[in-house]
Amino acid sequence: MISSSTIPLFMAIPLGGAFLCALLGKRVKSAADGIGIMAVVGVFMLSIFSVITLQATDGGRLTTAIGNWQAPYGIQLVLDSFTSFMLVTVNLIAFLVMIYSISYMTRYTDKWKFHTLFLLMLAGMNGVVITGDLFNLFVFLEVASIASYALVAFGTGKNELEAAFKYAVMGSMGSLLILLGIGFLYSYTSTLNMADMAERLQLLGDSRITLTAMVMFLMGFGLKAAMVPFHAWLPDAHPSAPAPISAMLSGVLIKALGIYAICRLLFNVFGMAPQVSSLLMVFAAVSMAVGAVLALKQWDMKRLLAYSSISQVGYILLGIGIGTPLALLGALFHLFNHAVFKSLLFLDSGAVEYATGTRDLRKMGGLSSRLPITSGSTLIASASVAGIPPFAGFWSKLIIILAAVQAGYWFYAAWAVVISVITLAYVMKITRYGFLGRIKKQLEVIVEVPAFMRIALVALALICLLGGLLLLPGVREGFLGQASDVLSRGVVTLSEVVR
Amino acid sequence: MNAYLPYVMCIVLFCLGVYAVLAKRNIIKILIGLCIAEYAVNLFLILVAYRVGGRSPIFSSTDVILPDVMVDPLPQALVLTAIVIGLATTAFLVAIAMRLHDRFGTYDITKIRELRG
Amino acid sequence: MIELYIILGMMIVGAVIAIEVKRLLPAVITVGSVGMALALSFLLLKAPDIALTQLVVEIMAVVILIRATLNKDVSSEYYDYRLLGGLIGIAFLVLATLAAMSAFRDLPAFGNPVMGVSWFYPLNAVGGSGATNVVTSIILDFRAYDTLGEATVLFTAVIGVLAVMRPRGRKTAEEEAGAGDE
Amino acid sequence: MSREHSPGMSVIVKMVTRLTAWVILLYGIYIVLNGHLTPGGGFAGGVIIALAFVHSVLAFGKDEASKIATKAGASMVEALGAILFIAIALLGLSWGGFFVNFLPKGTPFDLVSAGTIPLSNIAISLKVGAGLFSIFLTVTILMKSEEKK
Repeated sequence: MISSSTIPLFMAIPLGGAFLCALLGKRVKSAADGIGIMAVVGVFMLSIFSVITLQATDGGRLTTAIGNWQAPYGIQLVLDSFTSFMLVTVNLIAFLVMIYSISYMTRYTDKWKFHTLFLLMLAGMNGVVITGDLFNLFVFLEVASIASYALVAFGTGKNELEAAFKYAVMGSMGSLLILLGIGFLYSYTSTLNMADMAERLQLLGDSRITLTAMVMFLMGFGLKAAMVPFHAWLPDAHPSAPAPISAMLSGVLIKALGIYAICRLLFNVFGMAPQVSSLLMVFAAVSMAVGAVLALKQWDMKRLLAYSSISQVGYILLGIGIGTPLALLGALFHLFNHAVFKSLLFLDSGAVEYATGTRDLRKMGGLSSRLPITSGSTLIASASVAGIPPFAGFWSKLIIILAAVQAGYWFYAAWAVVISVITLAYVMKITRYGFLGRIKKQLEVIVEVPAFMRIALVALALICLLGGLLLLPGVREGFLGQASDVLSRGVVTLSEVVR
Repeated sequence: MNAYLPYVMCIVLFCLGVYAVLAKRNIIKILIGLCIAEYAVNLFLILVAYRVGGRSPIFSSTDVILPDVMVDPLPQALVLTAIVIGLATTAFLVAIAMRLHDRFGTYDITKIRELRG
Repeated sequence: MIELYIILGMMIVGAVIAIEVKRLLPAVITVGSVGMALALSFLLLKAPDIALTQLVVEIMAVVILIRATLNKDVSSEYYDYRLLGGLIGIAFLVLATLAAMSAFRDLPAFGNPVMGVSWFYPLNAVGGSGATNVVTSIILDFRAYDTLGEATVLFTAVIGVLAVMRPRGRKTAEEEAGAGDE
Repeated sequence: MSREHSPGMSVIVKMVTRLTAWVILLYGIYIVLNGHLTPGGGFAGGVIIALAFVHSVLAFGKDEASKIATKAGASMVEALGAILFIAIALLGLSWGGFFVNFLPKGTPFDLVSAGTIPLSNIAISLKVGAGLFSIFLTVTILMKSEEKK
């Protein structure tokens, strides 16, 4: 189904969709919706096929050289299991969010601009994930970032603009740090292809340049992933965006731009060094605690969820920091689960806002009687965040904690358990104040959200319920196992990639 | 140390930009800081590419230029991309800044935070 | 290379002035002049393509920035610092300079690039792509995919500016034809 | 509207602009077309072309200038440039891959040489020029609406 020459399509389909949206969307009313759905369905199908194709490919890797200029001279696109795992995650969420936003975005003016920017963001994320070239990664990271800045400000209200400005300034700072890191690495290794760079770095040995570049990448990509010292933009930006975009930002953008890039560089280019992994674990532990504790204090539902994202990203980073195959499996599984349940929760908060006009938990209450589907899916997602068995979130957290114990990091294991208790507390806050109890007088007139939004909510809730099945033997090896293998196998050199 | 002096000056420029972004209250000053930091990064890449006594990476029809005396052309291509990306970011940020002024009537970021409530 | 050092020094001085001057219009014009000095230094560093692009891009950026400062609170008479941010900024400045100074010793010395990969481009520019300008041959042939991304960035910025500049973001209740209460 | 009350700058500026805008435009086109031979190319040339229009908008005022260059026209040209560039990339697929330089290379130093590179340069210059010009127009229009308030 997928051959190596079709790899550029992952980026080209959403990009072409965006151009078409910009051309036709203004003139033909419903064109934007149609083009958006078609483009997203197209890439989603392709990414499913890519997983299947990679099972049958020996070496587990497909590559293509753009313009027939072989790596390291030209740009090389690499599709391996980790890439296709990310592609499935990103495009699954994008597909469901796109369905949701058909109804939701009717509240906003100029829908075609939303669709164009959404598709550009998707093209940027897919472009980051499929590339094998460091500078190309930076370019597509900028595409996705600028689209996301604009989408945060899409409501053009006071809060939106302020949040978008903060996000854009910090994000640009992060991008500049990444570019500076690329400059350092280029000057040292004199190549941009990641596999070639890995090979040359091994020959050159450790040096202060590698360390400096690594620190810059940690700061830059950590900023995109909202790791704790650099998280300040997230609690403003994610709640201010329209709900589908909050779901995309929290669900996949911070992972595709931040965590994916960190993983790829640390494991496959630099090779994980013990100092870096312990640094990463410290950052992760702080992220988990700060996010969870601050989430407890919030009354704004979306803001609470945004802080929760910081905390959950901490879990993923903890798994990556531990670095054993089991921990990586857990981290990637948690990444997938977090993408599903956090986007579901954000979509739910959007549905609540759509129905009631408020995000303040104090003004809600008893919504389960009026919004059965929204509240049902919220309960499922909350249970998954809190790590209640048998929901998917339980299994991934369990794996991370087990891996910490196995690797001898007793402190971090205990820490993760403590934080998951706090997680349970803030999740209870949403369900207790928002959905359970007696309904308020003025909320009795509300009705359930339109059909498109319900479809997306139900589908995501089903994935939350059934996500644990990905761990079954036979399924696990094909999807998660292979993806984490790419990381745990360590540095990938050019000779392996080209063969 | 002299061999690295341009790099050091470049990093000083970058830090000045970062300082302005972190320390200034006026939005336009923050944008200026970003511009300066971006200049520094572009400059760094071009400094990396320079070769003592090198020629520009352009062949001439009247003059024989051997490929091995040219400066490194690859970072120049990267910087070309980076400059345009920087312009796009700056233009977008200016648009947001003007909308902020439209809504809040000031460029002072702390006042904007207070007004936002 | 003394002229390079002079220009770099002038850029640093210009940057300090641009950051510290009280009024916004002079600040923007000064940053423009820093950009022009940057273009000049690119020319000295044998990068005429970049110098040209930097020059015209700088003009564009300054025009847009000046539009943003016209008729606005031009003089920033209030206390123009965020204390915490300022301290972090100074700390960053000192630390980064020190760290960079130690890291630079591992870099190849200024003026001696390694060119591990990029020897390929001058050798193959004329034969491979037919362009005599090696930089153009890289951005439009060897690494054209980057250029597609770059054009996309600009396109994104255009759509983003259009989206941000919409007079109203949300529809009013009437426009929405009675779907909920906004 | 009589000449004295027309928006924009003074008559001297307008007279000079009538000449210089064309010169700048011509220079931009030169830079674009010679991008594969001399310094410059699609980006620099595109920005210069955009600056020629910006120059005339600044001198004549928005209303006068919108007779020749509108936002709708700009977005049209931008889309045209994008589609041309994508088409060049996709046409390469039939010669073996995305972005393959499929046209004959010609003799070096000729204006028509280097295969698809001059075409890509033109596509990019259209895209960059129109894109930047529409950013400029959007930013300017907000200014006008603000002043009215």
